[in-house]
Amino acid sequence: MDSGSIAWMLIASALVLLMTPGLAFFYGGLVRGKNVISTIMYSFISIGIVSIVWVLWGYSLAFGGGGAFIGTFDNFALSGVDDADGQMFAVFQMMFAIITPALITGAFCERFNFKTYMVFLVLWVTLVYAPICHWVWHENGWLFQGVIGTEGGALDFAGGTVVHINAGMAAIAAAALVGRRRNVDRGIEPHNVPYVILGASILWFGWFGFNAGSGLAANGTAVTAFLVTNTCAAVAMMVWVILGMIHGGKVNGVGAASGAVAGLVTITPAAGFVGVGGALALGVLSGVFTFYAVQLRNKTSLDDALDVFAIHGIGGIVGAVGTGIFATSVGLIYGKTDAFIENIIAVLATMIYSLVVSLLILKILDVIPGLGLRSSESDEDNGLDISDHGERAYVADGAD
Amino acid sequence: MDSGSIAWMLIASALVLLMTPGLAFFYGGLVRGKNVISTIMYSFISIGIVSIVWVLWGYSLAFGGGGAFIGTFDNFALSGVDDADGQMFAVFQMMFAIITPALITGAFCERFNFKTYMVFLVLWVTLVYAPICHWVWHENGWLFQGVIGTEGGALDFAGGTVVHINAGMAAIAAAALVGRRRNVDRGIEPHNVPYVILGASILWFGWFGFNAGSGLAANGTAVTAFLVTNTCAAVAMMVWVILGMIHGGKVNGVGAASGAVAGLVTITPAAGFVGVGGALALGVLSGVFTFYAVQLRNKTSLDDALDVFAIHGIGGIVGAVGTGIFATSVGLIYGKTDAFIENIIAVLATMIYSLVVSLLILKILDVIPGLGLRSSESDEDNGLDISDHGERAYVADGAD
Amino acid sequence: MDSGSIAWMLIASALVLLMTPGLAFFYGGLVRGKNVISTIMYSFISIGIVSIVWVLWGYSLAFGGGGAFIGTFDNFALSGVDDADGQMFAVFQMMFAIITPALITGAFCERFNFKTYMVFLVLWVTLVYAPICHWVWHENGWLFQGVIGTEGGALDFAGGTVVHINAGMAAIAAAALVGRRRNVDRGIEPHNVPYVILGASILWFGWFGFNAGSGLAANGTAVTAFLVTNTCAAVAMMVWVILGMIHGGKVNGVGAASGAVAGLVTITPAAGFVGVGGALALGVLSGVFTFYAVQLRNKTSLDDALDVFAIHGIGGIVGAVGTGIFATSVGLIYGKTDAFIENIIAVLATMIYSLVVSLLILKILDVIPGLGLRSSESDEDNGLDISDHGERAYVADGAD
Amino acid sequence: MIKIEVIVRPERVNVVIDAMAEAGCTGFTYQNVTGRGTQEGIEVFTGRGGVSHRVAVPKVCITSVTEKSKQKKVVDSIISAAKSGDEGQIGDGKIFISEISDVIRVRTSDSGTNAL
Amino acid sequence: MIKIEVIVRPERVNVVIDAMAEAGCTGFTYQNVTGRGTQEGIEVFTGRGGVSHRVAVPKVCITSVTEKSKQKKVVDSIISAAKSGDEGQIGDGKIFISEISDVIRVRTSDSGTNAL
Amino acid sequence: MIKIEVIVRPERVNVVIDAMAEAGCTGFTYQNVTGRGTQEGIEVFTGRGGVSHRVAVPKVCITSVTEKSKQKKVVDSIISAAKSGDEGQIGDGKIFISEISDVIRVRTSDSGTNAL
Ligand SMILES: Nc1ncnc2c1ncn2[C@@H]1O[C@H](COP(=O)(O)OP(=O)(O)O)[C@@H](O)[C@H]1O
Ligand SMILES: Nc1ncnc2c1ncn2[C@@H]1O[C@H](COP(=O)(O)OP(=O)(O)O)[C@@H](O)[C@H]1O
Ligand SMILES: Nc1ncnc2c1ncn2[C@@H]1O[C@H](COP(=O)(O)OP(=O)(O)O)[C@@H](O)[C@H]1O
Repeated sequence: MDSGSIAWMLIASALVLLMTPGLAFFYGGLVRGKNVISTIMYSFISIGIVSIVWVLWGYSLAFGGGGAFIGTFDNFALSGVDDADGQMFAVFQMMFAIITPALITGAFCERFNFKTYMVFLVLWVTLVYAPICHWVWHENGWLFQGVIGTEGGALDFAGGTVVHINAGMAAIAAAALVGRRRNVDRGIEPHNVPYVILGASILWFGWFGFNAGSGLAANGTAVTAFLVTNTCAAVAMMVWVILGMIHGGKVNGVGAASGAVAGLVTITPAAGFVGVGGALALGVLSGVFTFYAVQLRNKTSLDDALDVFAIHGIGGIVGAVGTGIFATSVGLIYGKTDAFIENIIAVLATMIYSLVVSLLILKILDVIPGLGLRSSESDEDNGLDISDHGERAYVADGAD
Repeated sequence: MDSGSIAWMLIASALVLLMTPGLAFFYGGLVRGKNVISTIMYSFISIGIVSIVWVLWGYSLAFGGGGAFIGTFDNFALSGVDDADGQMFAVFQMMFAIITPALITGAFCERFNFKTYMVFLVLWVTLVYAPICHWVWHENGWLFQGVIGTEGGALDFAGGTVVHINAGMAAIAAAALVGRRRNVDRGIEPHNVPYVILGASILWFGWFGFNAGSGLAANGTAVTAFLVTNTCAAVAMMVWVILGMIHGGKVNGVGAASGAVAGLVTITPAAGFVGVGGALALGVLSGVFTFYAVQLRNKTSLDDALDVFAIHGIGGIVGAVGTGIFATSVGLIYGKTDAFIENIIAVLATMIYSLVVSLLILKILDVIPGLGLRSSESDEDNGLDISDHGERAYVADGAD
Repeated sequence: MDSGSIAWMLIASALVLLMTPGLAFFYGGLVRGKNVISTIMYSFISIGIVSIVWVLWGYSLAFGGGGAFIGTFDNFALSGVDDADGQMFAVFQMMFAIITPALITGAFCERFNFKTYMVFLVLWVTLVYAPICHWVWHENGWLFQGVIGTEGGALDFAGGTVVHINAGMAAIAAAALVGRRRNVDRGIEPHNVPYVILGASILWFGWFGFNAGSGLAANGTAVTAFLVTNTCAAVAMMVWVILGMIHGGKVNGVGAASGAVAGLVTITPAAGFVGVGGALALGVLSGVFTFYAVQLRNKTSLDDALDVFAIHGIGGIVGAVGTGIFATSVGLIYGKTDAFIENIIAVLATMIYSLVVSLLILKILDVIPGLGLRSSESDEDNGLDISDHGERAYVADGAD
Repeated sequence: MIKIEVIVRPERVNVVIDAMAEAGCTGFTYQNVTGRGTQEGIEVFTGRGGVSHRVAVPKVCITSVTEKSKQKKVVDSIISAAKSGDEGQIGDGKIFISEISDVIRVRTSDSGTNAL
Repeated sequence: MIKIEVIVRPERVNVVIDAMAEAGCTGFTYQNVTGRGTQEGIEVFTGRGGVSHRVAVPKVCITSVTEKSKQKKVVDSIISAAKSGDEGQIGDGKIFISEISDVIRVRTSDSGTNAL
Repeated sequence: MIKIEVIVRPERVNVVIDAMAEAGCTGFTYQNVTGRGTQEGIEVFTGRGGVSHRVAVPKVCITSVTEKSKQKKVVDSIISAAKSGDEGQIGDGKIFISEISDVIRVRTSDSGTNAL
């Protein structure tokens, strides 16, 4: 890597790290005030725990050689990862491993036991994230290699499958097993809309590192990835705004922020492969699919509290399939089918593996004495901030 | 562009994008709590709408060839803008087009109809921003070419005329036409000072991309621009602090933040052209002029709610004229007059065009059935958050 | 510097600037709501004042030639600092000079007279920061040269002594002289935990610029510094979380954030000199030492309100001594003793000089008529936001 | 002396206070509350296009202690200031009157009507 | 008519309001307050592993004005909704009853029990 | 039993509560309010060097229900704790006394003075 690319990858890595606190505020603003510390901490603690897991064995399992399905322990504690290129790649990828499980927490917030969650983080990154990352992004991975053709495998520029679909499926598993929130039927309003927009803005800002950094160089691909990222996010945001106006007559701030995030999710796998036209198309598709996915989910009994599946799962699927359609030269619209099929296989493989193994991990954690998924009723009523963290988010009783 | 410059322009673009949410919080903290979502959304939605307008035709009208006054539609949807340099420039410039109309919203917040505003965004970027941008920054533009001499035209390094004076004049137009807020005479306190300082800090941070990125390269000019940007902002901030202490006896946090923003505005046109000495001088001038401009405006009946004209208009004029005075080698203090005169012409041209066309656009929007500039009395009393966005910013009634 | 390194140093400088508002929110969230503007302003005003001091004479005293103890006035107003490398270095170092005195304010917040503080900033940067900076980082500085050997002096990659130990000792001086807060024994809860985590996150993000920028180039050292910075912070954070669970049974959000900051402090002097193993070891040591330092301080009568000495002083000492132990090739564990001894000398010299001169400055300010360290009782009871700044942080009485 | 407690829509606070001052009230204390009358609650957006039913809504409670003789005048002026349109609307508010046995001004130790 | 003021734990607000509605109350106003009874306060974390003693804790005060005849029924239903477990716990709350001399509905100018 | 409602400057809350406890009050509930007495309001900075007139200012309302017999002692101790200097200042606050017909402790169902 030349110094320009190192400069870009350093800052891109910092940007992706910042996305996790951004997510913390995006999610934190959407919950009730008595659970805001808890919701923020689900994300924040991931920086602590997953950084350690990744440095010790996560990177090695994902990228430390190995076969079609999993890496090795050869790079335990990053031993052997000594040059600038290798360390830079390990650092950049670490930031992805940090945010992915944090995304899941939107499904189970306001009622998930924090201690159990900390154990879940270790297991999930090890058993779900690292393998799928290896499949898709390591040169030996079976999805990277491809299943049907000889021209290489699935196209996932910055993590449509590895990050978003993966998190979206784990979200379904978690929401289903932890059960609905008490009182959710009374209707829960976001307690701090400025935080939601602050979080979405930090996510948008950081996403430039996420997508434009995924080419690992400061070059034309990075510039295009930057441009299409912004374009798709803007379009999906406006689709949400327009659909929100049609259905509710008002320009919902939370809706605009959600649409932007959905657009960012969708362009993620496509960012290095499509142009402005593809970004516009994906933005429209992303907005429509994710908006109605949220409306549909509202009709089910699944309490995926912050609609992780609708936004990240559906948004990611639209992006991954859309990449197979719009990818310059190799997409469906260019008359090629290989990439399209490979991407569908990758989507399905990720969905199944993530759902099944996430369910397994959660089931086991649920029965381990002293852990268990669900907070007690009184802890939930009191709010997890007091119950699990011993803190009140906002103290305003004016005394002293 | 080499990889170092691409790296810098990627992050500079991201920084300038982040300024818009920064502005959202700067403005959002200054208004009453019942209008904070509305005020934040005026800025946030600009990212969605202007990104699309810019990609589709805005860039093309500003930079797609053309004559002295306006570009073409040749680069519609950025067709023909394919290489890294071209796309990078289009992206960087997009971020400027996003924040400029957002600046205006400080003038009319707390009472401007949100739907009308969305239409205004499209029209204003197309009919006001793109032309002035073309005049000043496109090589064929009449102000870029210069009016009086042969040595080139107005000097506007990063947008003193295009961005700040332009927004400041549109602010006057909007504040005048929309009218004074109900109850403004009771005195309105900023509802959240930490947000004001958070916003100002993000603006300062992002402004390094704005100014030091405007040379389009990671080189000595960028470094100097960075240095003088910080210096001028610091000086203007302290001038506001000192004047505030003289007039009120206290160190007003909102005043310090406002002074910093004023200094950042003033150095914008000058950033690539002056040294530390010029930055110190401009900082003092900026602080004094903008501070007293706010005091004077308070005495008028114009309800430019967050003093967009005083800060951005006057601050920009001081900067643009000051560039003609202090610019290394070509400024008045070096005995040259061309740049000084060209800059004064550019200031006047921008002021007149922006004021007239903004007034026209707003007048037309005011009479279109279903639109109209002003929220209804009850919407304004209820707060625009509920009325236009159906949301409450802060929910703290402790239930559930 | 090539363009890649310029790109990196531009953004690294911007990142370090952003740390000061980050600190403002970290500290601001920890105090009571009636002092949040005051606490934020202690940091924010440092950007204004120290930028000016640094540009005028601070840089020159620290880096403008000179002998073993202090620079000169040769580079007054940065005259003679004209090339990109020189200006870049002056800018990057400026950001360090801004944040260091802001760190101290955690010790005396909620009761320190703001006007006195503004004078303190000027004096302290001139008389304490610039000299120590010269000793450690200027090639003529006595600690840079080394005391005992011939192989060069103390190793302080990014400011363990210059920034953190220095601020930590001044914090003791200030807390001791200003005295305990009224009512502190009733127990003071942080008024806004989300701000604490927002601040800590911004600090973490900015610290990548702080540490990975301190090699002044986009190269392998920067990458390693980035990696070990993140690793050490993550480990120290988890040590605090675990110790907090052992002592209190809950995962304290403020504790996690504090642990992260402690880890970032500790890795600062070591960042360019250690590998992943060293970072893991330093993270554990940092977490344990700083956590128990806070507990011990709680048992004393010293009201170092936000534990600046425990976090920055002790964290910095662990880092500086630890650098002597773990530094690749030259540390104690490689059988060398020179670096270890030089670092201990540097730690002691910094501690003594900072404590003594800070005490002197504060003592003098305390007796100057019209200044004085301590706010009046009624100002303190009313809250410094109203008393010193004439503002309320949050206005929510719903009127108008 | 009587205590008049009025629950009104937040956007009416200033108008109602002005009207009460006009009618002779000399002091006021108000605070944000959440309330629910016979009205059935309102529909609110829950962020993402969904609609939810909120039973209680934000209100402001204004308290003023005044002489019993002013009761009718004050109540009438409150009604005209707080009522939405001629017909009034659900959610316009309630006025509660109760007896106060004593009032003391801290500054002067005055009590009874002298302290109002 | 009487005014019933209930101080309860914040997490019980909805349950208590539902119980009161069941027992015949037609309107409610509630707000966040901070309180301290004979309980000695609670221990809270002060951020960094330290423990501090907090004498007052967050509560919610629910106010409902209703007919005097409903007093017993309403009080009983509040007690069963607000009490923690069978034994009750310190901090469960208090109920204060006072007389209200008049109630006026702003919308209709109805007064007395018609306005409830 | 009586209800004592005291409006004080926010910075005096703890001192006043301590004084009331000393004088025999056993429980307290307080909340942030905004108020306006005969004082004419205060001048506040509106952010950017401008000065504006604020008619109402932040206060805290402390409520304590106690035996009627303690009224005088409690009121006296409140006055001495809440008054600024010897002369007192505008804005020092007001005390309102009213009758309470019953008090019930949720935990034990005790009522009357036993519940205080
Ligand atoms: N019986 C009551 N007790 C306490 N508060 C009440 C009562 N009735 C109404 N309120 C308060 O007054 C507010 C306005 O009542 P409103 O909906 O206008 O009553 P109505 O529907 O009877 O006209 C409610 O939100 C509530 O805060
Ligand atoms: N005498 C009183 N006056 C005012 N409020 C009171 C009084 N006693 C209790 N409270 C309020 O009721 C709340 C709950 O009281 P609680 O601790 O349950 O009382 P107890 O310990 O007597 O059972 C307190 O936090 C306080 O807000
Ligand atoms: N008549 C009243 N009714 C309700 N609240 C009052 C009344 N008079 C005063 N207050 C409250 O008491 C607070 C302090 O009053 P203050 O200004 O000290 O009264 P004064 O000027 O008569 O001494 C006011 O801010 C207001 O909240």
